[in-house]
Amino acid sequence: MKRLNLIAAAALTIMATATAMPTGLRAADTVSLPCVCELSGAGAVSGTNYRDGAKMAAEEINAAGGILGKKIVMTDYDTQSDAQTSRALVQKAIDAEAYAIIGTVYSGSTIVNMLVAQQNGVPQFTGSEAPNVTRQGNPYIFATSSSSAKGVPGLTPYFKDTLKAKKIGVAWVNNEFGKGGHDVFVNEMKGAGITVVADVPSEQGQADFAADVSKIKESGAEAVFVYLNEEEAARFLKEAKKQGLKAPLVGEVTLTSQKVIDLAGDAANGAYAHVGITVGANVPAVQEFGKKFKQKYSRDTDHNGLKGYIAVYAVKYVTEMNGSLDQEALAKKLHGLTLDVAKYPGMLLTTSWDKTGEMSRESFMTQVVDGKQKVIGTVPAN
Amino acid sequence: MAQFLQVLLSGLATGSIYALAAIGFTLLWQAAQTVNFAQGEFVMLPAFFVLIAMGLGLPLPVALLVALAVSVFVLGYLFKRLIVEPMKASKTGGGLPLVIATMSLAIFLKEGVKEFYGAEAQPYPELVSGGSWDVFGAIVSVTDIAHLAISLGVVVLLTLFLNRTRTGRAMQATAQNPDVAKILGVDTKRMVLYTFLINAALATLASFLITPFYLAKFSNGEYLGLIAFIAAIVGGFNQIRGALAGGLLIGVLDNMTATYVTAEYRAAVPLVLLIVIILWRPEGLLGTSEGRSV
Amino acid sequence: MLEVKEVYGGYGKVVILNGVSFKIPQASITTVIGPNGAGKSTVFKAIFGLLDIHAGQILLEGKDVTRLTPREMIGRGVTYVPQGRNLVPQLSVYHNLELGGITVKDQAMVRDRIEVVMDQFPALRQHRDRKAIELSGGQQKQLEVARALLLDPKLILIDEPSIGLSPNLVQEVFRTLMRLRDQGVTILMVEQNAKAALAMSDYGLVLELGQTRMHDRAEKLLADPRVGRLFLGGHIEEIQ
Amino acid sequence: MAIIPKWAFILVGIVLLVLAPIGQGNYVALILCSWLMYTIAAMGLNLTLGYAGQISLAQGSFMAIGAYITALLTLSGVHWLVAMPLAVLGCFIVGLLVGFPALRVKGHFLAFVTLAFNTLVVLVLRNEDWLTGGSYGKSNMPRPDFWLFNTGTKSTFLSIPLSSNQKMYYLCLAVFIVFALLMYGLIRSPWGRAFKGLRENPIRAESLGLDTRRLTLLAFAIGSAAGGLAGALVSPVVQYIEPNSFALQHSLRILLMVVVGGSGFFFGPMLGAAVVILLPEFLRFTEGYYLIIYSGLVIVLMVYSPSGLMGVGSRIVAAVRPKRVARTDMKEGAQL
Repeated sequence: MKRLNLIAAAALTIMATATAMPTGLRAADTVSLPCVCELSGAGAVSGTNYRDGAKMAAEEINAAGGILGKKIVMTDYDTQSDAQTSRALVQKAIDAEAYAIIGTVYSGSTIVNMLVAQQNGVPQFTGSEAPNVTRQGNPYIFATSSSSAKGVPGLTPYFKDTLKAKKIGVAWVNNEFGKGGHDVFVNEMKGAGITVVADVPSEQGQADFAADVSKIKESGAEAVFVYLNEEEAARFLKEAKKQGLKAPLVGEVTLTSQKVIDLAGDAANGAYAHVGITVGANVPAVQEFGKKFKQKYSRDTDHNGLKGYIAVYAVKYVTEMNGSLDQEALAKKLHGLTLDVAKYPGMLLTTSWDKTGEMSRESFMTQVVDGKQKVIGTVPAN
Repeated sequence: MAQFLQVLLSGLATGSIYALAAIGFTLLWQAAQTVNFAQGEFVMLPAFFVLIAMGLGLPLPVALLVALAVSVFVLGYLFKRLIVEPMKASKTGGGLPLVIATMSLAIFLKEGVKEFYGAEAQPYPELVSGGSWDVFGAIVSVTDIAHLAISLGVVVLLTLFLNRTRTGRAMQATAQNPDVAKILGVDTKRMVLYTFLINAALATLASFLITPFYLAKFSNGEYLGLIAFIAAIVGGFNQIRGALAGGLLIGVLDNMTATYVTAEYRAAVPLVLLIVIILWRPEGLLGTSEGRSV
Repeated sequence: MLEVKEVYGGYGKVVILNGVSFKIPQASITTVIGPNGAGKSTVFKAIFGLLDIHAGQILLEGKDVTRLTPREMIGRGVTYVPQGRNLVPQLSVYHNLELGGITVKDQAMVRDRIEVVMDQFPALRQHRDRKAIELSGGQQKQLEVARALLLDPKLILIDEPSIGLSPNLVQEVFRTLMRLRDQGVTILMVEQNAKAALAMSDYGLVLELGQTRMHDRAEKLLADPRVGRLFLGGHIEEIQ
Repeated sequence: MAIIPKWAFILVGIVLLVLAPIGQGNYVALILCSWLMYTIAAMGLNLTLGYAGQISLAQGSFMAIGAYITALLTLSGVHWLVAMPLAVLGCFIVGLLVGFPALRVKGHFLAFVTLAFNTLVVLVLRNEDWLTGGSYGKSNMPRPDFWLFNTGTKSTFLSIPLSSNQKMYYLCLAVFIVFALLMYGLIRSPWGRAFKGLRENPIRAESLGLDTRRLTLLAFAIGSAAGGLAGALVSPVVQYIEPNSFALQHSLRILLMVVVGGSGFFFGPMLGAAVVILLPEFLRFTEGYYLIIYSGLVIVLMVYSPSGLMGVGSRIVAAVRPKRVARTDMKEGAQL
């Protein structure tokens, strides 16, 4: 038996060595834009949309001649929604000569793997919206949508001037995504002189929102900020309807998304949300994108599809501005750059990046009316 | 007061569904010493059978029946026949390896649903819908009451079946003293099979009741499985009413904690309860130390 | 009445019985004795269909019953009371008795038989609705024997009935068995308390290493010094 | 087979392990690091499970405790060589505290208590932001500098370029070899034999005058300390830790490694960790299906060979040498 042990140990050492086969070298006439995304696990929906949006852009660009005449090669790396795996995969993608990294969407993953991209000087286009991603002073990270640090302040005038709320409740999911939004929001409210009377964290995947809604109801909040993932948002809306919560429910990005409307049914009617970019926006280019996406993948996308799409176009435009496949130049050029949609149609909306890689563009206030997301106002870029 | 009542009633309604999953868990433990770590997935899966059946154009009641039949076959018969039985037959397979096999089964079912149906949460039709009542300021929906009634009704029926019928008593004999059951001529294999089928049916019912709130999603089983497990141990691993009490207790306690104590640590409460029970009263609140012990 | 011919058997590949043979007549009590591991309980399991029989034959009233299942053996009028706890602890006395008739379709008959059996064991009638676990040790053993009698068997296989019982209760159990024999029931018993058991038996059977060593009238075995030395532990003390 | 002495196998194994990352990319080095780290954690669990017969579902949380202690200390400037033993000691003590009450009750209760403990640890790590950084976790832990061998930077050795990741691999390898030797010594010691006796026959062990509860507790605490050691490596290798990386599913994953490898076999965890960490690499081409295939394979393995891959190996050996057929089914039959 002991001998067997040893043989097994030796065999698997060989196996381990064999795993370590060198990965193929990049052919010089292509541009590698690996997509490191959540293709399985809890983040699979967001990650898959992000990837498919990016894929669609890559195919369009390749059909039109590629980047500087070179075709884009996009390889998938599935992080399984796990931070440590994502770190290893970003490393793997960089070992395989990535020009830029597309992904990841989970903030928890991006925080980890962006260090690797930074160490190797590879620009990275993340789908994450947690504000601390762009606050690390990492010159290689670029957001593809406004983080909650930009999005949430966009809501402040709405609460203050439109709803005229003095007391407010906040329901948020207690993970790095929710906590980021929550912290920004509470800070903003303090600045605006609005009291947060109910501060209710919930677990990711929580099913029973009876206690959460009841606490907000009891607190006498005049409006509620709902910062939850889609399923939880839908459950919250259902419970709010059941308990007859009258205060307006206002969210950031997710609350009026089609998914939440599908899941919550009529309970979603009347909910408000500030969205960075939405297929429902009254912008022909964006609506056109939504149609193309549906045609290609026979399903609707959320905003993550748009984010992946513009990430790849941004790489193309800026690289061609620089005239060479220079990673450092790409990163440098992006800081403080504005891509005007008139000149760069692939961006769908005029988009700018600041010195931290945070992005900014026109955004929208939406409301669910009769089971449809309706744009009720535009919030200018800040 | 209104808030207390609200939270209490909501907790009972949710807890009653936990109880269904916990009872199945307890039954399997008693009859086949199987700690089923895939119990949560057993609750997750039937909802997708309903969605598939409805996707084929069947009306809801028919789809429910089809899903029930398929679940009982797959999660009851096939589970026993293909996994538990061969492992029980081998010398070392009954303990830890079976635990590992059910854990792997949980991943298998979860990932299978994700790949073949989709990763996104799906809307799911309500079994019972209707208005709501105002009870001393608390809003109670007809659905909540129906859940509570259905769960309690099933528990009563199940208890009656086990105590008042010969087959039920033969099942008890098989669980409590299988060797004797065998020499008395009880068809123990069949009784164990019945237990697996009942477990699958209970999980399916829990699935029908809870999915309208949970929404159908491949990952639903993770939390449910853990709760069923905790409810079963807290209530008493060898008692049906123990599992019922455990489920209700956790449903209520979860909401009460979130409302009055701490929302950050709400998930900790069932776990702390679990540890306290194990150290203080390992047979569970309503469990008996006689018969099979854990 | 029962004939065991050259039976070899065990669990899977492990052989425990190495050609056991014996014959017992109707309406008799036979006690099986032998050292630990001799295969005493195993013989019972072989007869009752709980063992892999590799070779040999078991005849009941001249008919081949080798490799029948427990259920079928019950159908042929054989019951088995194994060693140790044989009750369903959480069921009532009545329901434990009823389980003795689980193989029978005719419920009315089972109910009648329960009444008959309870007449023989008045203590059980008294505790009819209590859980089996709540009975005293002696009452539990009575319940087991009573349940074995439920279907009016021809042959009872009873393993170590005296374990855990006080001497008075042992005598009571033995008296019950003798009464049954007088009613025409055949009894095959394994008993650690060999001396007392042989004293009330008609025949004795000595097993060793899965084979029959001796088979004779009980009083002859009791008188045999070899048996005394080997198995009737009490003798050693007497010698000392 | 008997001609080759067993130290030769070990030597060949070590040489292969030393050569493994050379000429490979950073990714491979990282994967190999995580293989060794998980092997250490799994070997610790193997002591609790395979030798003392107790199921623990908290190995992930001990990795967490080890990783957080190391992270907090190294971030505040303490050298890794000091932080690591403190992390190990910390886990040993916590292991004693958790195991002591849980082992008072028999059966699977340690499994249930550790299951709850694991989730509680994750909750505390997430909610106590002031210490642990909450759900943002801790990042940028320094890689240790051993003066002549600074794992934080690139350098060349005998004209072989070594990246920081490759150096971390050698650190992991060194820790692993020392750890394996200590474990081997422990299992060979009277204590180790007592552990084995405990698993095979607790009643007999007790009758021989062994204090079974104390031994089990000790096995559990040592196993937990090994989890802490693995955590002490995670901190500088991954340079980012957050509560969810140590959730219950990771404990289950470690348990899976032990059982798939074959619990109670000394090298089982190494094989099990290889299967859990490396197999997904081989199955990557199956894309989303690999978890399905993988979990399906584990089920089949458990049904076919409950004693894991090592058990499959011994079955093959048994088939080649039929006289070694074990007396199967005896135990089960004897219960009737």
